[in-house]
Amino acid sequence: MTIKMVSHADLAALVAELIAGNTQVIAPVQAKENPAATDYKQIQKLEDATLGTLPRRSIKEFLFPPSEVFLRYKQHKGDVTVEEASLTRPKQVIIGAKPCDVASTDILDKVMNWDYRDELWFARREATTIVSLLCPGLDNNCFCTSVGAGPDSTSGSDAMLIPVDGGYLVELVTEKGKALFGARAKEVTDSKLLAKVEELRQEARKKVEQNLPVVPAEMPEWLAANFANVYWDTLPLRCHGCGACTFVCPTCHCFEIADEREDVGGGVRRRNWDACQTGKFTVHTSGHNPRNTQKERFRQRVMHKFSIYPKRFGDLLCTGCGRCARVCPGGMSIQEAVCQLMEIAGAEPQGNGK
Amino acid sequence: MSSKTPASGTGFEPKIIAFVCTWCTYTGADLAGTSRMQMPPNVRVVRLNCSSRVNPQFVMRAFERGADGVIISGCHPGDCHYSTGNYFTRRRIAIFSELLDFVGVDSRRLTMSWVSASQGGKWRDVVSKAIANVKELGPFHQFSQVEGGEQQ
Amino acid sequence: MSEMNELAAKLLSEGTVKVVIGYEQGPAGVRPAFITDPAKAETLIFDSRCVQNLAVYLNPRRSHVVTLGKVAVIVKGCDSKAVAGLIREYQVKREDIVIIGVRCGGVVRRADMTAELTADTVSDKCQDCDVREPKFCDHLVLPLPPAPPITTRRADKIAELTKMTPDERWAYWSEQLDRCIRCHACREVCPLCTCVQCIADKNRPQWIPTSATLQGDVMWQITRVLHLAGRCVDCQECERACPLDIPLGLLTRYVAQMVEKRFDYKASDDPSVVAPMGEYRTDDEEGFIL
Amino acid sequence: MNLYQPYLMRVEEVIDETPDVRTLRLAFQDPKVAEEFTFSAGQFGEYSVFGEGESTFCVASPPTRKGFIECSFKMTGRVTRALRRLDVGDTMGFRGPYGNKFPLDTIMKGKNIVFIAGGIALAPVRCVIENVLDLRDQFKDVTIITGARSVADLVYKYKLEEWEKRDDVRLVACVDPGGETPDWKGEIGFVPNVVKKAAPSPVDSYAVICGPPVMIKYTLPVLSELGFPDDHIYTTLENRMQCGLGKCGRCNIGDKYVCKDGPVFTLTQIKNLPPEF
Repeated sequence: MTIKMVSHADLAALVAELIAGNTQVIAPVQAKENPAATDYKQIQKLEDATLGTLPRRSIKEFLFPPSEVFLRYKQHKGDVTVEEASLTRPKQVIIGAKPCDVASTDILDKVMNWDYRDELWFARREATTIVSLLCPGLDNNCFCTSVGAGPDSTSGSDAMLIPVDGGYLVELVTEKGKALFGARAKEVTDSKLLAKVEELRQEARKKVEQNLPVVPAEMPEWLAANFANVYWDTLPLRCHGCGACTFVCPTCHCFEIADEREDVGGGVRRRNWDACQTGKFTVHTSGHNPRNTQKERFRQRVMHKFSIYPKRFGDLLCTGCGRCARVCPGGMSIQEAVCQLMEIAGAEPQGNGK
Repeated sequence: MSSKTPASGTGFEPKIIAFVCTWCTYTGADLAGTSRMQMPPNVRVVRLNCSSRVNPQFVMRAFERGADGVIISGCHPGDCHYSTGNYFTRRRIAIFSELLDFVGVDSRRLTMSWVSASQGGKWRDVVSKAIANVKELGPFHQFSQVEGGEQQ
Repeated sequence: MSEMNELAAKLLSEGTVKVVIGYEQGPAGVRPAFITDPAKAETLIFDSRCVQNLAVYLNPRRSHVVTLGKVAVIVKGCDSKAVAGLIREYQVKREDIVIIGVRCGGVVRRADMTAELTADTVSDKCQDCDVREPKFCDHLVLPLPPAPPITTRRADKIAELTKMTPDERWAYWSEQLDRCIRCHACREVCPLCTCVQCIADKNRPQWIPTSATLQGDVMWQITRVLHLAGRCVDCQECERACPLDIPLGLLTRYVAQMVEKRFDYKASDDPSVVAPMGEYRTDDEEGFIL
Repeated sequence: MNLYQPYLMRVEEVIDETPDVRTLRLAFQDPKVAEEFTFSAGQFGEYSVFGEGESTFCVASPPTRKGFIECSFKMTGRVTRALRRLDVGDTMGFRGPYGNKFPLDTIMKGKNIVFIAGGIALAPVRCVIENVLDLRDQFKDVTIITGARSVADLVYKYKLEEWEKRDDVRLVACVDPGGETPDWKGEIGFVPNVVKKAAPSPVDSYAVICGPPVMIKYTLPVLSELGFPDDHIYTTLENRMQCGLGKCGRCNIGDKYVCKDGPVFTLTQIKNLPPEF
């Protein structure tokens, strides 16, 4: 673990230098219409950023945009010419990302590189350097420590900033991170600072840990064996099926592929974010829908995050950012669901629905 | 997106889509043609059974795909071939036009008129008025913007 | 226990209804509750945080709620208009539901706020409220709280927008709507979005692109708001549900005002009143028509 | 070339199977791809019409016949309607092959094979049948039972004739009662009953069954009755798919992704899945 020091002025200079070098710099920026909210946005100087807040949307949109072009085509009668989406992406640096957001990138790498490698994702991944910011723990919707991440986790980060007097300590995690800071990262002269870092980390963890115990390793198997648990009947009654939770989730990655005509004889094929909470997600052309009611759809969301994904790829598909609970118009909370599931997990399995 | 000349130049020839009912306005427009009335060629006519067939989506799609103005025209109130269709059109388009205006589309881009089968002259006037309005406003590009979510 | 809890318990234990839909304290603020056990009726609460419109759960699209059996629903005045709207449009039968009206002194903007009502926290919808004491209900409970504080936030914003030039308005709305991620939460929480298949979900023809491009976002919102013209009950759920705080309420409110101005119609809590876009008068104003 | 980039295909031939089912024979526009392209029986692909979208079907032609692929589709949605508007010489897109395959070269090799298909589901089965017939000496008895609602709805009539003529194939074609024509020579009855009557031997046999859910539902008990063990019965699952690559997240049933772990499953596997298909 390399921890160095970077002053405020140096960080601002770094941002200025990056922008001058045509690198897009992205950071949380206060929303115009709602001073309490922030969004990850391109900034022109460091002062534009409001570091430390949890933006409304996660950083996933900079690696996996809501609407991404696969190809453009031109058509003349029966002939078609196709222009493929470019895989060269402009360099971008994300500064002040929340550790829970950043943790999703490593998790998603696995599904994006499962047999088939999604070059569109990895092109953006490689062009991106992520500098996260130690999170002090926000509110009782946070549960990152329960799902393998944490307010001080560097998973997915190239470097992590830790605010201290006079600037930031910076933990350089990857070569990319080291290269980004270069000589601007100075040796830490004050050894007390390092102790202080440990203290900050512990404090943050402690704050979040109160919200939810750690999800046990048996959870994926238990869930799979409890597909038909009566709990699923009562849980999603208040769910509206809107999918807002999936759209703000840093780990939800389901998409649809859609063609749109732009002009006579031309158009575009895109992938757009899609949500398992809507009925049309799984409906067959015949009208048959394997997940026909909200019960099945909500169960799918919990299952995908806490059973299907971990069984396949090892990681829980959740970083505990709590956005889903914050935006839910029906007052649903996946944290609460997991908590209740953990409580009943001691009881007899109720079968897989057969 | 289709490229257009800027509004300031005299070269701007707006594209206008007209949704007309087949019973009155289309026949009226036909009359204008057979009477050899001089009309600017900016209007493309889409014939529908009734003006109440005009779904707001038609208008928005027209704007999206490069129209600078839209005309909706049907029979005079009381003359609808389907008795009451145009009364509903009147209510619907009134609200639609207010909403478009509120979102930032100048309401002069959307012209609505009643033109009967015998009013070839009126059709010419409606078309000229619509073209004059849109020429004054300049090209319309708002609805064909895609920026934002797309990063390419 | 308030009379609301007692009534809910009574309805459930007598078997009049199978479920009472009301409000409860959730992990983060107030949220909808589905009470099936009379003993649990005491968990129902009602205060100024109960902003949700529960009429949405009567919407037949909520198939998982319909299967529970006969429903009693707790409604504020504004929500009772939505119930009336559903009955007006034959989505719900009056005899299939029990309506418990609560007298309301205004609600806050978000369910996770504190209960204290100030000009800053009070919901925009309460400013134009004319039914603080619901008339369209089977039971009316709880005393009438004092009137909500006055704010002109929404009226000011609409006035400000109408004063702008169209280009300025477009600049405003394109910035707002550009944030849209097309999650369609605005549709799902709308008690009156009753279409079994929404036009946004249809692809033959694909009127509304699914891409979260500005084009698709504008098309979607204009379509949605137009579909609600003369039907919207101004419950502002769309605006509350929007995860990106797009001021959708301004659109619906503006259209409602236009409907009132032109057709002299205000959202009504009487199911027998005909909605304005479904009827006409021969003398409707037509100054805008050439 | 990124993952989602389709090969450009030229429509070589258009065959109308029934009033609403059509087969397209497609050739790769790039000769190099045509040379290199291989797949296995049971795999599927994403067929696309530019401007309309992508749709998932199996490859209906066998992997043993190279240089082209065929797909059969029923006109139902947006893409299939657009596919139907294509004419010979037109360009469309195809990406694939995706998914697993029937174990013809391992488990099924040297065994009796019983094919059961209903309606347009003969398309995925046809790929396997022709693959088996092209390698006829590697298999023992081949039985084909196929049915449709009516004679007009029978797909691949020319293939049925061809198989009928072969003496190393037992073909049982049937139509639902009421669907027959005066000159119909095959069986009349629902597929489950016809299977019962035809009573293929379960000894050293594997069954491949595809069809509408209701047909599958009533045919499986018949097969069990005849003595076919669950793991000798193969079928394909059709969940809605978009990417075919295990990314887009909609085709999963429990922790199985139909597009990667499927579409070919044994009945044993299916019985272990949660009921979400």
